[in-house]
Amino acid sequence: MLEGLLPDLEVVRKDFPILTRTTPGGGPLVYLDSANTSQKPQVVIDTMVDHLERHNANVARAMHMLGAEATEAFEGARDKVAAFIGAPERSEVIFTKNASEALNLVATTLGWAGEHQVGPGDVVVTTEMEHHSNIVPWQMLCQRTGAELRWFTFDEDGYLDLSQADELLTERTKVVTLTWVSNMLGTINPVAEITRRAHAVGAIVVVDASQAAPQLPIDLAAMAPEERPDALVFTGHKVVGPTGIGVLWGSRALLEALPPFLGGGEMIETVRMTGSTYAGIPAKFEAGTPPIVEAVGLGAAVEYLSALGMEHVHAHERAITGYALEGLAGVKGLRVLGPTDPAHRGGAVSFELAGVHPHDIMTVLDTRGVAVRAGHHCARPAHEKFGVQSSTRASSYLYTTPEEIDALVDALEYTRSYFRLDD
Amino acid sequence: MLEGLLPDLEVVRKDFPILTRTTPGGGPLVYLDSANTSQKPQVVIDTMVDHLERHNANVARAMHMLGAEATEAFEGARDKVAAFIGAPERSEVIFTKNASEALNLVATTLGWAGEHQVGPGDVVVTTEMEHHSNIVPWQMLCQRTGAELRWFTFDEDGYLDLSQADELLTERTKVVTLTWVSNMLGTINPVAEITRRAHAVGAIVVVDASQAAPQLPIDLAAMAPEERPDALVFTGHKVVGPTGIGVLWGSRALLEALPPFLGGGEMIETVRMTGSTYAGIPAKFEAGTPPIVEAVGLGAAVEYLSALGMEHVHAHERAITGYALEGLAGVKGLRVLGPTDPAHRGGAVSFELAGVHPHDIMTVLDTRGVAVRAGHHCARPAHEKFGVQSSTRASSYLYTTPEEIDALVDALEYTRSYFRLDD
Amino acid sequence: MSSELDALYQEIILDHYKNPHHKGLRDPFEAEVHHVNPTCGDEITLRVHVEDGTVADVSYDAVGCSISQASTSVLTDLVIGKKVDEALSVHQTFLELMQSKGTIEPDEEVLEDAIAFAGVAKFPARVKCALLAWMAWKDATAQSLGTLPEPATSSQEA
Amino acid sequence: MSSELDALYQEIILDHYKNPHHKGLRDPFEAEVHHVNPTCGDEITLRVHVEDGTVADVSYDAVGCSISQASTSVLTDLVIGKKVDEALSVHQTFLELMQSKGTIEPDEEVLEDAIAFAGVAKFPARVKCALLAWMAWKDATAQSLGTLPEPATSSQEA
Ligand SMILES: Cc1ncc(COP(=O)(O)O)c(C=O)c1O
Ligand SMILES: Cc1ncc(COP(=O)(O)O)c(C=O)c1O
Repeated sequence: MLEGLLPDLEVVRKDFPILTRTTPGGGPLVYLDSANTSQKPQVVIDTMVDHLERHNANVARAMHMLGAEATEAFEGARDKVAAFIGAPERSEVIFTKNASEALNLVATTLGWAGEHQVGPGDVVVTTEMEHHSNIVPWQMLCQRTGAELRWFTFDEDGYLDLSQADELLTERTKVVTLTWVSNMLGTINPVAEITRRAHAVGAIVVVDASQAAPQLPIDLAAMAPEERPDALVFTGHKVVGPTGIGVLWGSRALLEALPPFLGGGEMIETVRMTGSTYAGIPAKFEAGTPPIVEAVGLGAAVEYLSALGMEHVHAHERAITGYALEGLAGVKGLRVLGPTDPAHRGGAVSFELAGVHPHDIMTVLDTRGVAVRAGHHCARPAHEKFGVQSSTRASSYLYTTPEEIDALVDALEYTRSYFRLDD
Repeated sequence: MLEGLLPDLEVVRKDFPILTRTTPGGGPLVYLDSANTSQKPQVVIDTMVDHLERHNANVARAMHMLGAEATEAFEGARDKVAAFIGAPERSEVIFTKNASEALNLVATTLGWAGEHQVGPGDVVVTTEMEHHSNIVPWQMLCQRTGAELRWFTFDEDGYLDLSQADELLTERTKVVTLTWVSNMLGTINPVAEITRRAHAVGAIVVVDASQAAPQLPIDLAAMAPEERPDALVFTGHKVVGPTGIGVLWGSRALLEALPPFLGGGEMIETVRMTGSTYAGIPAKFEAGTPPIVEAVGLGAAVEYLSALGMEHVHAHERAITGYALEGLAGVKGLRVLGPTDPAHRGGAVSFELAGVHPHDIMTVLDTRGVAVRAGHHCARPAHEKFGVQSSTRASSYLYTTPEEIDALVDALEYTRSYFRLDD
Repeated sequence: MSSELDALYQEIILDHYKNPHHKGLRDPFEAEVHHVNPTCGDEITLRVHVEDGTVADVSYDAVGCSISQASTSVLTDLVIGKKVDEALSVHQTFLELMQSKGTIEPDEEVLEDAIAFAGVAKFPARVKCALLAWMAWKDATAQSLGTLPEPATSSQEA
Repeated sequence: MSSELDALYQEIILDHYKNPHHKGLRDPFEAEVHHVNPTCGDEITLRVHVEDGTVADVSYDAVGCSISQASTSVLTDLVIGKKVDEALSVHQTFLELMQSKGTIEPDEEVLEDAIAFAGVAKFPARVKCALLAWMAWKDATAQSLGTLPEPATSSQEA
């Protein structure tokens, strides 16, 4: 057996009801699109059902029996999420609707009056391997404020070119934002080092942990303060939680300095027609009825991951990814876009297969029950860098088995023969 | 029996699992906090579970079997919501995280460069009976742009003072926003008339239908164009759907004229590091992974309501509210804040009880299993108008029985005796 | 049912509610704060006067429910005249009692009339009511001593 | 399994994919549009030349999968030389076929080679691929006639 796999993998798989689905032809479903969204264990679904069937009420404002139960469940979820990422304070955990909203929250409010307001001549630094959700909000910020967007490029192996740091990180640099783990290349970026260098020039650091939170143990409190980002976001549906919820962790200092984003119920202290005052964090950034049952589900999700142990989940991902990289290397005409060393990457593996368009690969694989993603994976600039429009991406997770990787490789061989690539 | 009640009310109640909950003392739960959040029928919960257990995948971008199923379920939900409000076009239905985000989406983007950009000297008109979520976003817009916020006041019976219309609606007025049904006073406002007058001066009209959508049949396509608002919002959790989802309906003309709100995955056409182009509606306003399972649940919810028939739900609300107003009138020292004619109001009834603070009323009622809300109900300005800090609010819904209203009245009598108000 | 209520609405609480002690805003004072319970709108304006390390006066103007009003009155009884350190330690004891969900047996030696609030700890929704004045007092005291204000007070004008 | 695939990848489709007709951008033209399938990034730039109510030319530059490339080629075969009205009616027929989920039997009289796309209708995720060029052509045609552009093209520069 492959070293590093989760012990009891077959038992773990039983936690995920969808894995028993079959294709129309009756074959097993091989779900290799977990970087897009992860599947949900029964305990997450059951916890949400129990909440809806027995404890549903609005939170904070509802003070009766159900209201108290719902509030406890919701705020309990905040504690669980805070523990999951080692947040220095529970109030620093803000619930958003997804990672994209969390990134927009920071990018938009940085454009408004406040201590950190970005203005003409300021520089915002990102990277060329970001998800669109960590590019477009900053383009919009720069467009609205007259700031300049600059970016780290990456080399042909998929690693950021840190030699640009001196040029990119200057006293004009107000914000540095980057993904911890690339959703297309898989690359794990040196977040601590970049944060330290960005802090040295006085910039705020925003980390997109959408792909890191599902795979890597994160302990913010344990990071050296100068290496700890000022904000970090992730999304519920990629950490075996539901859609409709994301997380913005921000240091108290940053969150208190930013102006509020959305106005409305819950984020206020006092409202008068002539003007309002705002609540402290986290309420300040949670206008309106929050994603209650989603938070409860996310709480169950991160507890599930913690019970497995994020070190073990990470080891599993590394083992499966290593196995996949080996298998893919044997497919003629296949080129992996991104690092080929499993120690420096996450579980999303994008590739090209000479002579077949990714869409067509996806369809052939799908008819064999192998679910992968074809397209630009919301990372068009990274594709452009390789001179391609799109790629095929297989992405594993804690429930992926080596046999599923074998099925992927077989299906790719079948694709080659179906399109007669060797004729 | 009371005229207008839903036929088969006892059968309908069986659809809502939470209604079988009892208090710690073993008594029945009397949930009269539906204006805060509604309870969920089994079919909504089951539909969500089925989606999570069998069809979960990301949408649009995932093109494999599960991706196609999830996309069909998600876009099918958009069709259902469009049908529920009679939207002229399905693409005009945007999914947000709640009503508050929908209102902020419009208010924030109106402050950015575009055809309708609000600027210094412009006037934004709201009312004094709005939910905080329809006040604060406009205060923030005015503060950021230098526009002026003005408002309709209301009289002591809780009706808007339309005599102010000439003064408030001038060629300086860029936006008029109002709630269709007040969540505190219960008042149903003359949306069509105000819209017509606002349109006559060239203003955009934004209607907060958070309390209207659960109670009134809405058919946008059937409204005369000059009386049809330009945007209308509501929230999933008040129409027997889940939390984590809200709806912004906007006319195509308005939505195409507004700049995008959040940037990221799904809302783009092409992304380059140097600049991006955006998708058409609805994608343009749906950055990131949308609330997928929430949309699916909301679709089941509005189908459930449509199967009951919104005219019947409305008749039920009116009957129960009439019965409640009668019952409350018999409680000594009780004053209803808002219209007392059930024909002109929704089912939220706020009141004061001389000599007992709303918190204390709420607690006494809660120990008797009667769940009501105490506080300002996110409508502090409306309370200020009455010279009070807070009130108690009982709010019924389609599952409320006359016996539950009796239990409310009994519990209020008990409160009076517990606090020895007649001593 | 009413025994549950009686545990909450102890006579001591109702007495303080009807006849609050130390009510009103007085001079001199070193710090004044305004706290709100955003859930329900209860408000308090509270002043502290510290002299030679002793809580010389706590004065206030407040609107709210029986629990919040009574707890304000009890607070002033307990802290006025004590050394600031001592008073802060009483504050801590009260806070722990309130957050105990009813699992802590209150110490009458330390808490005096405030032991009547033990029942409140079993009503999670009302704990905020009982704590409103206490949080305001701690905040004002920190300000008067020139130490950092409590996070909860950071509010901004719109 | 492969019969399912064969229904999709008909020989006609693979032929057009390998040897696309009317490829390249040509003059003269009255309208040029650029359409993108944002899901996957497939792109097309398409020009139309209309003369005396007839589709005189359709030229294009496109990147994408076999389905999108083949359907572009088939589209040009079908519409070039037809009266605009007639071509639009073919467009409508093709659109209905694609949205039918496989329930419509295609009419070879009208659709000619395009009947090969009947199998695509059973692959909901690929319908957008088959329609990319068709939507672009309709949009360009509307623009060339001075009628309103299709909603789907409304994009803004960031
Ligand atoms: C009239 C009204 N508007 C807006 C809202 C806000 O809805 P949400 O909290 O779901 O954003 C509510 C309910 O809370 C409401 O009653
Ligand atoms: C690296 C990265 N950032 C951001 C996102 C956006 O997450 P969401 O779509 O949940 O907002 C994703 C996933 O889609 C991602 O992989």
